[in-house]
Amino acid sequence: MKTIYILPLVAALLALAGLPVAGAEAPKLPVPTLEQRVGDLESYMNNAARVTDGKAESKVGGGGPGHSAWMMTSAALVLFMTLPGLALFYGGLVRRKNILSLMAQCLALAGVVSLLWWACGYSLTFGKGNGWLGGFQHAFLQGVGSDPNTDYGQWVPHSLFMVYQLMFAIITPALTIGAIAERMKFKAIMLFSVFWMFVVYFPAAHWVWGADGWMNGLANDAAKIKAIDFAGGIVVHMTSGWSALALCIVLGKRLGYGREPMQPHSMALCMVGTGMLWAGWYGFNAGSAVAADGVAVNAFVTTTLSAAAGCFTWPAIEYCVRGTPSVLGFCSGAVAGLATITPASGFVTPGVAVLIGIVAGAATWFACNVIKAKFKYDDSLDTFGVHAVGGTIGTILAGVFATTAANPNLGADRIKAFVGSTLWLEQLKAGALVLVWSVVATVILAKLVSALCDGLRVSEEVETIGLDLVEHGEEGYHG
Amino acid sequence: MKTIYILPLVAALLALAGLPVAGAEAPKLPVPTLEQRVGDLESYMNNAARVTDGKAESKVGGGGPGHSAWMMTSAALVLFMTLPGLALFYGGLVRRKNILSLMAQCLALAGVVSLLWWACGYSLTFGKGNGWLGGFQHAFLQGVGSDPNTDYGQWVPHSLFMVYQLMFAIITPALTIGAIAERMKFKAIMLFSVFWMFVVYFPAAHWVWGADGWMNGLANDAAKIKAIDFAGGIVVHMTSGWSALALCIVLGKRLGYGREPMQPHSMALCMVGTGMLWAGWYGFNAGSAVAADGVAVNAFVTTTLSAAAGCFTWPAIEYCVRGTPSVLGFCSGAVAGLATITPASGFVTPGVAVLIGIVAGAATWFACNVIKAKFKYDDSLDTFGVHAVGGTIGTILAGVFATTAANPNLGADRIKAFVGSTLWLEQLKAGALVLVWSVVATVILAKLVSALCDGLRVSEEVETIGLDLVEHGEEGYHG
Amino acid sequence: MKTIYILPLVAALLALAGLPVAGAEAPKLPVPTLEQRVGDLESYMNNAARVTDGKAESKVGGGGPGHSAWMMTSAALVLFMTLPGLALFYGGLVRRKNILSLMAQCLALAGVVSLLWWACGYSLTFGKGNGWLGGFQHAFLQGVGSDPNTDYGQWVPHSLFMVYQLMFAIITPALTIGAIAERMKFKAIMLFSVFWMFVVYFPAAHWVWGADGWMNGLANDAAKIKAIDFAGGIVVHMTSGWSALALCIVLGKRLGYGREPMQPHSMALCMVGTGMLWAGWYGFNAGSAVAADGVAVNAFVTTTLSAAAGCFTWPAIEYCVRGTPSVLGFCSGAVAGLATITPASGFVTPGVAVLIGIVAGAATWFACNVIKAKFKYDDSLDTFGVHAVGGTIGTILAGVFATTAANPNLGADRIKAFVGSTLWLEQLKAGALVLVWSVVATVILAKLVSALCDGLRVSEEVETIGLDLVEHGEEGYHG
Amino acid sequence: MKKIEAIIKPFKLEDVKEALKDIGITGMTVTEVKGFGRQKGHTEIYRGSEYTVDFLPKTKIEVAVADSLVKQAVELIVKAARTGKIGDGKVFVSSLEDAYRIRTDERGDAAV
Amino acid sequence: MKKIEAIIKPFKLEDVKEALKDIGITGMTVTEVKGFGRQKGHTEIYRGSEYTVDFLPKTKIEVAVADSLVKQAVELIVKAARTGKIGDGKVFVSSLEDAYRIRTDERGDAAV
Amino acid sequence: MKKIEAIIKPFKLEDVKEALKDIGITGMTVTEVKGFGRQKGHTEIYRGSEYTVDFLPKTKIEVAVADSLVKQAVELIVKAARTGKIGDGKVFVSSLEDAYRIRTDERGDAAV
Ligand SMILES: Nc1ncnc2c1ncn2[C@@H]1O[C@H](COP(=O)(O)OP(=O)(O)O)[C@@H](O)[C@H]1O
Ligand SMILES: Nc1ncnc2c1ncn2[C@@H]1O[C@H](COP(=O)(O)OP(=O)(O)O)[C@@H](O)[C@H]1O
Ligand SMILES: Nc1ncnc2c1ncn2[C@@H]1O[C@H](COP(=O)(O)OP(=O)(O)O)[C@@H](O)[C@H]1O
Repeated sequence: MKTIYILPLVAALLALAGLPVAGAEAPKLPVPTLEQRVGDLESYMNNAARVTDGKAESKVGGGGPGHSAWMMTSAALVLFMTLPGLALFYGGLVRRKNILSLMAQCLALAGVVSLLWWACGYSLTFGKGNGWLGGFQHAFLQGVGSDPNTDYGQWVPHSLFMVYQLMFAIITPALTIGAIAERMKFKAIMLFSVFWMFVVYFPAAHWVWGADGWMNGLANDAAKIKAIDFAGGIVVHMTSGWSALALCIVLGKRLGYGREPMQPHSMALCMVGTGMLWAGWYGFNAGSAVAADGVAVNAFVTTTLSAAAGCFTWPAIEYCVRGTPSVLGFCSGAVAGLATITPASGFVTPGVAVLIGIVAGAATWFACNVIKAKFKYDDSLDTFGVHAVGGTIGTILAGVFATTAANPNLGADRIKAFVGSTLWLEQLKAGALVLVWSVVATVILAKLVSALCDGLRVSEEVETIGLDLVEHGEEGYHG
Repeated sequence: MKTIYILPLVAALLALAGLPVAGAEAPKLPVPTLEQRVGDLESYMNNAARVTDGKAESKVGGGGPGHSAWMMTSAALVLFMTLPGLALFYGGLVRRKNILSLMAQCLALAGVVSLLWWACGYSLTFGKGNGWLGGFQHAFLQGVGSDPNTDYGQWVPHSLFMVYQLMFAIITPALTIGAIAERMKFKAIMLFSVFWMFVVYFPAAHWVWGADGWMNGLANDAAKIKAIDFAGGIVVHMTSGWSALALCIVLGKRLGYGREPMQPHSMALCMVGTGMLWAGWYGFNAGSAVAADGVAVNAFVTTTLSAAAGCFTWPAIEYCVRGTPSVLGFCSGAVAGLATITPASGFVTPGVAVLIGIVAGAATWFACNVIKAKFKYDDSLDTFGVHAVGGTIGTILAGVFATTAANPNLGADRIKAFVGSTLWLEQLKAGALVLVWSVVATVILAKLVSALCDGLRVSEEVETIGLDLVEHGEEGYHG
Repeated sequence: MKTIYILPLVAALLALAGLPVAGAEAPKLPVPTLEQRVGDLESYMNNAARVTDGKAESKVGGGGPGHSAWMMTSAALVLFMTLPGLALFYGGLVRRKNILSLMAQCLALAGVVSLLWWACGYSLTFGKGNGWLGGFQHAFLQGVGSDPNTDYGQWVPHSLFMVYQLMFAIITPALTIGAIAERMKFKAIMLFSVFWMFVVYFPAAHWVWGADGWMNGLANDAAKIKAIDFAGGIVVHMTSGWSALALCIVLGKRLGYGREPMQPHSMALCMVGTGMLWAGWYGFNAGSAVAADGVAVNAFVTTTLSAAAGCFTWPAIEYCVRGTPSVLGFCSGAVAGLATITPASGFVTPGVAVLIGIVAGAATWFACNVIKAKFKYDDSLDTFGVHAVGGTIGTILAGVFATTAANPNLGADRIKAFVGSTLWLEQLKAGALVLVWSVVATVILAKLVSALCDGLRVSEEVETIGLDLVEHGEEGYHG
Repeated sequence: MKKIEAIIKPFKLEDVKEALKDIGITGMTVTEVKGFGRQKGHTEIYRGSEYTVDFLPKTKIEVAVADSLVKQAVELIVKAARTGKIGDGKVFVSSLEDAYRIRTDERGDAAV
Repeated sequence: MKKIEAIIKPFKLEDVKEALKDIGITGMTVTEVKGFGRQKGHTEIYRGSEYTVDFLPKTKIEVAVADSLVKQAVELIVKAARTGKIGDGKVFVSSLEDAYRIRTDERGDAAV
Repeated sequence: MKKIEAIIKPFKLEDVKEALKDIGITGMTVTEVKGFGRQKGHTEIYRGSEYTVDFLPKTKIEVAVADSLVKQAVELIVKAARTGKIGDGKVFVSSLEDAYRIRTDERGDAAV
């Protein structure tokens, strides 16, 4: 089993052998006219296709500096959301004896998912294949260089788009671990996550975002379901959130759940994580425009307003119900507002964002306080309650409120008939399918991993002592 | 009372009804010449007005990618300053039992101020009205879209400018809470802050920064007082800092102040917050150029040097006076350097920034160590000592040292006669007026809020137990 | 002695006197043609030299917004790496009683190095002089304005390049303090660091990066050694890391080292610091392109992959050797991957980055676990084990794997013959020389400082009580 | 009056508290302590430095009880705290000369 | 020699310390403890999960005093620590067989 | 059976533990405490507010030993914990009426 650690090394060596092969020389295009050259520059400003495309050799190579600047910033922000943002947000909420286990899981996912992404994950997700899965043409990042892949961004280097998307691939499985915190074996989590990337994330992301994805209503003329998902309501929050629910039910409750106190060991750190998530989310949502253009800016604004509205609503409900607005309430509401606006952020107007934020705060409060209490599953850190519920609602509301006023791309022929009409139904279809797929896959994978790892859960003794000490040989704090 | 929570929902719905109405079609302009098109592109590079303005239809719509990239980054950085930067900086300085109260206040302000800003705050501040207050034309962000508002930025979408300024509106009242930490009711703080935004922040920001503000020496030909304030010495630090002083005196000292130990419960977290503030301040100051141009870069440099000089000076004084430079000294000095350079950052040269940083470190050290001890007010976390003192000094020094060498905009006819001459007097006038306004308004609002909330302070028992447990039902740390 | 605090004040005043003197008026160039104007704009897009250079007056002044946006972001990120990133990474690893000492040292270095940089450090490093050291032409930032210094960046203001490089000058000595943590006098550290900047950093950085540096293979035709160092493998990690080894040996082990437990007092905070370092490193590496161009993006990608591979490898080895992958293992591996890719990040392809990350994780694991145990030096926080080992390996591997496919600048006449051939030998020469220089200088300076400060170490009693309380009069945590 | 001191495994605290409540003992004082005994500690390795952590987290309960209750109380504590595994802890009994309730000046058995 | 143990409200520590100083008792050892008694704890709710925190933070003071000082010391402690509200705490007195000052080998009353 | 309570300087814990091990005492309970005594505390100043911290971190060791071992144990502790500087701490001895091992129901000397 331990020999698996040799694999990436071999893969790296193989990849080295396969250094960028110069493709068959393309036919030489004519020199551009001054008019065309100015046109190219204007296209950069407008984040539009080059006017020289197919007509002349563009004098400006690679991406455009302003867009690249924003996208590098965004990629760094999304990485920051996981490390240390989410690690703190989750780590603060568990008991003192388990903080490091959450941190280890976030770090390990960053390491492993990056290597998967490099080897074939990116290719399977964003490479062209069929509606269901991409191909292997970009395995080991072959052909992913500094020229834009115009399927995904007119003025951003292909490799920048790739690495930006990697950050999404890292955070998605990391969200899931919140539901199964404090009791699952590290080894089992890692194995499960690797399988899950192949079975759930790569396919689902391809369906919704792949240039030829069968649910990609925004960019694929041939899409069967005309769904839209700006920054990952379906792809990120629904996949992770619904899988989290399934997994935490399969796994069972924590020892002593409902009987022993399991308060957050450090609400202060949790709040720090929340602030990082909020700030990082600008990279997540506004970055999903793959440009520093008006759509990005609008997403920035809607993200802010929805987060604020969520951050207001959840504690407001607490204030009404029990008299004290809590910091966990503020944090949960903000994250709910952020998760819920995610699929809609680049498609709706600011006023709608406020509405979505309010709905988000109320609905996730209800999920975490009422539904969870009623059905008695142990979603430790409310990945389901916040991300699945928020992502699902956001996905549908994106369908209801999307407007070309917010995003001109919705005016494309392939989708415009749906906008303002039955788009929500497409959203519902896409969401439901991904939901079912995620849940079923999770249950099957959990059984498989359980067989491979001799059970998914740590022993009672380990759970009592804490995962940090036994699984990682360390303690979060000393002295 | 609790029905107030319905209001934002209603407002959101109203705002939805008022979706962007296409304005009366403007008369069609001619197609631009190649010369004009290149001119527009060059204007983007130079952050200048479009050459097509009024002459032809520009081929480049919305903002410019480089400037937008920087401004989105800046907005995210300024949000990050509050969440979690300031929350940590302040939270680390209070006693363990009160850390969450500071965090809750920061989060709540982010939520509430965002909603106010969206509803009418932005419009009242930056909309055109009269010298004293803006109008309602941008209520619910009507007309705040992706086209630049050239009053405030040539190449940045109006909505981006709006959301950037929102981050300032959030952090300003959040600064104030440092002075009244550990003893004021959460409800009273929120109510006070909402009133304060309308009575102090929106007006004062309009006076100094509004296109038609009566103190806006930089941009308004008709300004009565020719004041300049690059990034908020008057608007942010003086309003919050002087209000903080007034409020903490009205409120009275903490129980046991001067008798019981009230050390920072976590200087480590405070230092983390300081680092975040420093990094975020680049968005605050360099972002205030509303472009990624030379003025922004100069502000970036002056900010760094002033912070460094402050960070050197305060502990150097400590070293001379008591032998040990403390981490709180480094942190305080750095923040003092940052606050003090704020109004001057885009107007002065790097050498002056060093001088300002040194003065900042020394003056705020004196305020926090000598003045506070002498007058015995309980400015818990030295909002007055650092921000009011720093902001006031910076405002005046900006008047003394501003130079067109650092900022060509100072060469405009309306202001150039003052620069290098009596500008400091204008600064003094503007500062004094805002100071008086802030203090008087604060005292009146405090009385009003006290009446509404049955007193401003929590009971002695609550103060003894800690605000976290009683006001928020949580504890900062467990186990 | 205390009078030294007067110096910066005087210097500032002097600098004020020397406000930018308008240089001798350059001969007026002709107005550019439309073709040239478009050419300039295209050069901006391509990060190339202006076509108007020497031929016509460019219509676009200063830097270019997209590049400036990215470089300001990068500078902020690198500052963030030190404050609070490194302060947390290191602070979490020491014992509770010493956390503040690490924080104070990071803050003090930020303050002091900035002032040095402003006064003459920048000039000595990047000013033109001879191969060994720059001149004083940019002392007090004279002539460092918003026009690009095309030696270092075509489209980034000179002052932005200067402040970006300042952030490197701050973090380098801050890395060193990890090795001597928990026992060296604050005063001695500061004195040593100031000397070290003059004797090691300014010269070494000039050799490798200065336009006329004698080891600057990339940009200096006359370079004796044709070395390349993208973001500081030699300049940052080798200088600091090897100096750290020398200094910790001179200093001796901590009291009770190897006998008393000295666990990290907060692995949680250490992990937070790691996340900040990782995110900030994008500014460090991708920013070193001094543009938001394809080279920057490639560096972004290689940085990510190497970090991920390191973050995978170190704990994988732990898993094989002792059964439990630790959070410190993940963190160490990630930082090792980041440090090792640094010199190579802008020169190699993504596949190579994975390989480098794996080698980095394995080699630094070996250094920290086996070599340190064997030779029994007390490199408290493994500055040598991670940074020197990583930086050295990265420097050599950069020589082995650098390719024009990743960086077209390697195609320049002065270097292209070496690329893919004996470049690694040049790297070895440069690395070895800097290594020896750093070690020798450190030993001499340590003796000197020891004489000046009456010994380098705090007394046994102070070491027992903790540096925080005695050297800074504070404690990291209370209550 | 006697003082019962019990060193137990931390996660048994709730059980012990409940057990004592059943016989009307509703006052106690609890301290987080570290115990050293037959139960082996664990080893932590940080970058090659190995630390044996001999001391394990334990919880100390102190209860002052009237003489009549001592036997019963000790039995209940032992029962509630037992897991049967090494490291379960100890109970010590010593005598108290006097007790006072600060609030009321009550003294002796009335004070506990 | 006797040992006085007092469980008090944390914010009363300064007062008690000052009171004891007045009669020349300048040595004591203080521990952070958690108390359970008549004083009710509080409830914390985290996303719907309700936790009753029965244990309240208290401070335990231990002072070894010569027999002659016991009465006075107890009285002073009781007075200084009293707020009159529930939860003020207890004072326990027990006997010490011997005491040593580590630094000097002094023994008995001289050592405390 | 006796209970030995020693208040020592924290960094002496390892030494004391080792010393006791040598005479076969392998059980003890350790608490972090704060001590007040002749040893002076320190002053912390935060932005002009000066706090005198009188209480210094100390470690309390509690060991229950059979009567026969008391003398030797105390001597060893005193020796191991001594630095000769002020603040070295105290050792107190008191009598225990009974002891129980929770795991096994053992009682008395057998239990410690
Ligand atoms: N002689 C002693 N004096 C004080 N405390 C003791 C003594 N022996 C054991 N303890 C406490 O009891 C705990 C459990 O003891 P241990 O020997 O590990 O297991 P067991 O109780 O099963 O014999 C120890 O961790 C320590 O706190
Ligand atoms: N029987 C007891 N044994 C040990 N400690 C006790 C006992 N009863 C009370 N205490 C301690 O005294 C504190 C105060 O007791 P409580 O019953 O709340 O109020 P009061 O002191 O006013 O009666 C408790 O929190 C607990 O720490
Ligand atoms: N009367 C006392 N009762 C309980 N603990 C005491 C007493 N006197 C001293 N101590 C403890 O012993 C420690 C050391 O005492 P101190 O007077 O500082 O020095 P020394 O032990 O050298 O006389 C104190 O910090 C305190 O914890």
